[in-house]
Amino acid sequence: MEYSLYLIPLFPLVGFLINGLFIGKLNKKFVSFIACGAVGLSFFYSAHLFFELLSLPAEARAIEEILFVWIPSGQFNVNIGFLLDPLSIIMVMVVTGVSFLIHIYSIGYMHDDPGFSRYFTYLNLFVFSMLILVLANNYLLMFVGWEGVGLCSYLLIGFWFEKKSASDAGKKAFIVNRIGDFGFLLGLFIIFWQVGSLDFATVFEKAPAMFAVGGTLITAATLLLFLGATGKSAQIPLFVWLPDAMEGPTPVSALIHAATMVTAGVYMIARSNVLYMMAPTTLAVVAIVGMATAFFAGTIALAQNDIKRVLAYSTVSQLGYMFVACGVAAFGAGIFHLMTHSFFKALLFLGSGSVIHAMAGQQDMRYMGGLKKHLPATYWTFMVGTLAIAGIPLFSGFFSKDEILWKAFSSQYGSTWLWVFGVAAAAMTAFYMFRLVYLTFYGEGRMDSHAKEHLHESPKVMTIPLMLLAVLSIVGGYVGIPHVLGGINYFENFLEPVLHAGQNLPVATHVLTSGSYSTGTELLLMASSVILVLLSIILAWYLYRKNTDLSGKLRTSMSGLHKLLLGKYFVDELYGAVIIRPIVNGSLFLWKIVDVFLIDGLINGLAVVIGDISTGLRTVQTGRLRTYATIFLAGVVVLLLFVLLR
Amino acid sequence: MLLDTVIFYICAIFAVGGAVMMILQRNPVASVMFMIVSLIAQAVLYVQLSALFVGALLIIVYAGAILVLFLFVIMLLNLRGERFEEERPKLGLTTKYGLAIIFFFEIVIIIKQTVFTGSISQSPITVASDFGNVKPVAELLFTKYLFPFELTSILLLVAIVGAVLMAKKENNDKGEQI
Amino acid sequence: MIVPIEHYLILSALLFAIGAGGVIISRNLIIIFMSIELMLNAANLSIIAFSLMHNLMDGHVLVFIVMTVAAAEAAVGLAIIIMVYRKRDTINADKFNLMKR
Amino acid sequence: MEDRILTLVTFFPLIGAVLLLFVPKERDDSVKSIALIIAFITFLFSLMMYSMFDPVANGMQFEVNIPWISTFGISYHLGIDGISLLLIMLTTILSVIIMISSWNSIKTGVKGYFISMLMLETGMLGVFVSLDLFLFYVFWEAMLIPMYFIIGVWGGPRKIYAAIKFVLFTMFGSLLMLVALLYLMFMYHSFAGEYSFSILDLYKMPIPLGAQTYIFLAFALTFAIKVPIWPFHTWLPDAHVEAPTAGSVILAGVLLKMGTYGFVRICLPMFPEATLQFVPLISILALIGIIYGALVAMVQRDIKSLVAYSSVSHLGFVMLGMMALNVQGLEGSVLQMINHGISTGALFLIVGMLYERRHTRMIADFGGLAKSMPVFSTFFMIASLSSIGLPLTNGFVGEFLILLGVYKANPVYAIIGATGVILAACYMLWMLQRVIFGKITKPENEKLKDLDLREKIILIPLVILIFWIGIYPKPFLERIEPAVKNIVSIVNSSRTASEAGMSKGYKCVGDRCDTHTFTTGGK
Repeated sequence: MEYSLYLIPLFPLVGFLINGLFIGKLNKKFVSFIACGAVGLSFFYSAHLFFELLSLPAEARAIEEILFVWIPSGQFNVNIGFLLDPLSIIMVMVVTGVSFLIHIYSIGYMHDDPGFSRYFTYLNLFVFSMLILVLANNYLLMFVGWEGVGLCSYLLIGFWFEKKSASDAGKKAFIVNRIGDFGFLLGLFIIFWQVGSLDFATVFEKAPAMFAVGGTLITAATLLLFLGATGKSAQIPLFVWLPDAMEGPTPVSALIHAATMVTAGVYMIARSNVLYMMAPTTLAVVAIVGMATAFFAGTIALAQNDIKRVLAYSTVSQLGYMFVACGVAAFGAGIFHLMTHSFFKALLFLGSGSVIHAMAGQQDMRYMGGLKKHLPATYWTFMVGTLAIAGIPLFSGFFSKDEILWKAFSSQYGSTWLWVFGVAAAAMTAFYMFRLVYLTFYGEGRMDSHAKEHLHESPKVMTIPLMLLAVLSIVGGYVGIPHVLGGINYFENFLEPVLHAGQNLPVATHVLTSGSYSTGTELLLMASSVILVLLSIILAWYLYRKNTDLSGKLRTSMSGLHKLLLGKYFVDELYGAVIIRPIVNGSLFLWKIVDVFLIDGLINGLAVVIGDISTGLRTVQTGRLRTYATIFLAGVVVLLLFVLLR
Repeated sequence: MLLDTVIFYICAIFAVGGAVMMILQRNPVASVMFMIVSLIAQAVLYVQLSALFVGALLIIVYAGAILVLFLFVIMLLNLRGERFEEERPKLGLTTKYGLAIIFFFEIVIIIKQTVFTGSISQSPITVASDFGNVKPVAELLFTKYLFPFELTSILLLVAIVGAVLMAKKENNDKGEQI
Repeated sequence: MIVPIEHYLILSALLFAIGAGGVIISRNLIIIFMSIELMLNAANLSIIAFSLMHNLMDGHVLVFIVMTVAAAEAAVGLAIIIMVYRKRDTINADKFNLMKR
Repeated sequence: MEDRILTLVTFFPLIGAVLLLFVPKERDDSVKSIALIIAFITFLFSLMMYSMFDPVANGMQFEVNIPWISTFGISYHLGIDGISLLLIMLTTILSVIIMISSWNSIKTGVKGYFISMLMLETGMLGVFVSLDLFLFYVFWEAMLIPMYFIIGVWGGPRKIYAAIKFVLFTMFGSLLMLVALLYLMFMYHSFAGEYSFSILDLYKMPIPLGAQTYIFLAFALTFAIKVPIWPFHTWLPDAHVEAPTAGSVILAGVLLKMGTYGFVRICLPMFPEATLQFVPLISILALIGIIYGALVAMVQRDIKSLVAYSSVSHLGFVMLGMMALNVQGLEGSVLQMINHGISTGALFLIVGMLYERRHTRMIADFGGLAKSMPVFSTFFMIASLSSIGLPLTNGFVGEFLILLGVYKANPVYAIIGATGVILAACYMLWMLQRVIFGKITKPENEKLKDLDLREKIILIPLVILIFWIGIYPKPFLERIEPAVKNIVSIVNSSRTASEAGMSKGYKCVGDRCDTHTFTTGGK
């Protein structure tokens, strides 16, 4: 049966081409119609395919369609081909769905921007690249999408290129991502030369035979792929670009830097679950890095004043959770959190966008406050998102986060420490999110009077996507109610065929059967985390609502710590001093000293030496006839002597 | 025959003496005169070597025409006894004489080693009675060597044209400084 | 023919050496020039001697041609001397060192 | 037609140059139009050749072999395989483009300029079609002369220095090549009893390892200077900065490829054992070139010298891939030669357009051009992204194949080489950021005119090629593949032979070698 998978990315590509080639010649209505229409078509088509897929038996839910041969070279052969299976359809649905809503939101948000059509052009290109990433049937095509979304991220972060900080941030994002891509590429080389193919199907089928479980090669390959993931998904040590990426327009932050692109790393690891299951060392690294990032980014978010930066660090932190899930071999939980996170984080970002829109570009929370009555729709939807991310029961974040925490505790690869740090990070999440809410929506307005007059609720085109996302943030979790709460985890059952292969490896047989813990333990852990979250919400309420002086005092009494957190642990400065400056200075040295002085000097010196020798020899040329004649005669004499004495 | 030997030595002395005197003179006119002496002595030697025609040419063309041309130029430029101020030459005179002498001996040794190793020179050479006369030489010139002979005429023509052109006094003196 | 050919050749060598010496010793362009003529003559002498030795008159033709060349050379060379004298008012060979740059 | 097409393509520009001699030099416009038409017809001929080329055939095609100086076995021997085919196409396309690009920028000595350009085209094409070493050498040297004039007459302020440096560097190398060439000739004579300069004949000759090493070094040095491999690269930035735009385009696009082409055509198959010996050395030099070129490019202040140093880096990739000596590496290397010609050519053209408007190339003099010149900035961005090897542009396919092949040969080289990919992004994006992004700080940049039709016509074909090779490189790769496989099998057979304690020669009997000889004569 023909599914025409290529249609899914084709729509945004066409949108991109139309808007891109006729840039500046189309009016805004048409541009937005084309852009949103393209993504909408993709969404509806993928929804259609989703139901087609559901109608198939679980084992047959993997459709592969090959368009044409891309790079043939000797035994190396890579196609442009697409793979639709439960994992990719979920990603496609999330990507197109969230993108569609954000496209619509952007019509309102970007309405007065002179780069309106450029914005939608980039946005469509992004959706196209992202769809290539998730639909690819081989690693190399995935890499195309991988770099493609990096490019779009670069373009969109630097969208307001006249602002130096914006174009700096774009460049930084691209280069940091490139460092990750470097690892990704090398990982591909190992896989190809070991397995002889880059197609997912072939690789996953042959890998168990070609790699030794836990061997150096598979560990190296998976670690290198993970390096790529840390770049794309902003994990330690490559997370530095994501907070800066907030220089881009807010819908972009919502779409690319929260909901879709940054989750590509998680998707890639879930996709490669077979490989990762064979490398326990890597899994441990993934879990530790993920948890460290979750915790570390959470602490930074505690002290930030910029509304978008708080959300950015929160994204980094939440991505850390997803990696923890992958690291403890609970790929399904990771993808589940990925999905719910993309709903509520998109919602939060768009909500903050609505706030910023109302505040005429002001992003500093210290100048906000009391916005609840001015922006009711924004407030309510934002609140839903906050509750979801904080992990309050009945909201989607609760189910997914709890699943991860449980797996971190119970899985063969998990440990109590992972759980402890996870809960601590969850508590911090609740704290900084409610700090944000209280500072923004409650209390007295701290903005100047001019800004106060400007306050207004956003137009419908912006609030309706907010509401839809709010609904999703609530119901999104109910597809994966854990067994312990009496639900059926539809979500993981659906994903099972894809993740099945990895979990059926000999090394991992007892991962799923982690039944050594009683349901009571699970419920206890669940309850304790919820209680901790509630406590930290109360703390936030106390510090930022009830007794605002105390928070100031706290800040001064712990000014060192506060500075450290506000300065984001000075990681950027560290990288600057340790990596960037030596490279730039070294390059100047290479240019000025090695190139110009040494190599050119050597060559010019050679020329000078030859010149000097010639000058010396020139004195023989007296210009006098008789000298020449004498030398001539002497030459003849010597020559004859030579002949005679021979 | 003794007479031949005597004539040879007398002519040789004159030829060499003339040559030496020629290069040692300051006055170019005297130089030319000594050169003529040397040439006449050489012409006699030519005749002794049965080269009548060439010997005659030597007197007529060299002594008679070329050296007269030299004399003419010397007179024209009024060069008599021009004193050249002494400059310290880079290579001393002794070295130069030495060079010339060594050169001479080298040639002699080569002649000794290569040309006359046998007794050819000792045996009297019998040649045709008209060897070197005008007629046989002319026959050669106009038959076997006709083409080189004609070429010499072209050479002379070119030389004449060149000499005329160069020696012509330039009215407007724009030529480069020599 | 009692005088051995060898003697003629040595005489010719002597004349040639004197000519060569003249070229390097004399300052006067004209004398240098005559020395060159002398060297040509010395060569001629040996050619004549060889010619007799081999009983071939071709050598005479060669001498004839050499003389022609000498004549042409004298004509052109003297023309050059005249021109040089006009420009520089001297025929001291040491004065001409424009080649030194 | 089959046997004449190569001669036609090669010498048509020269005919055009002769034709131009008869055009009065005041009539600039007709000079330009005639040159353009000639270049375009040459391009059409090469297209015809491309369509006649049999992609699956093994060996040389369109071969011509006419004795020239038969005493020394020198013949007029032409023929192409997939590698030369693509390079010829690149040359003819770039030639058309530079004719258009020079339309307004050359103001003095128009006639001489276009004649030089056409002569240069013949020289370059000649190098790629020659199958006779002597003919190769003649074309190799002949192409120096017009290039010398192009840099030395129509160049920038330090043009004389740059032109002399360029010629001296190249001459130095080619003299070594001449010596090696003569040595080969005599060696072939004692081997086969007759003289021959034919490359195909020389492939079959066994050369003792000692001699092979020296001849290889002589050839390799020649080509290394041309490529240029670090540390012989210092002529390149000077030549690029001083040359007129079209000169830079041709220099980067085609001339540098002559060095790498020389390696592929001569060094690898003719001296396989010596090549194997020098693989580590050349690979390490290539790696140094990649990193070094990128680092130095990062701190350049002049856009053109930045692009020039980036060429050093890119050519390092080409050499690295070649030294992998496997199908992927070599194929990537050949494809990357084409890619570099296209993307760096485009970059030089773009810099030239900027220079025509502002008469400066200093990065510090620009900023915010995306605002005043959006179309220009888009093209600039595309060319830069292709240069840093973004997927779906041509640079990616080449670099990926190179690194894939190199990884097979030596993973450490691949890891070090891949850092070049990061550095490429650093210097290109940093430059882009300072040139087209940011606020307009200089008032001169506010009123800059965006690209006109002529300039768009120049760039659009290159952009199409960038994406074509990036998205559907199969037509190119499949044409390269037979030739590359031949070379790889020659080198590998000598590798196995030398491992078994034998040299290439002992496997050959008379002039018949076993399976790995080039079959002559196309279909």
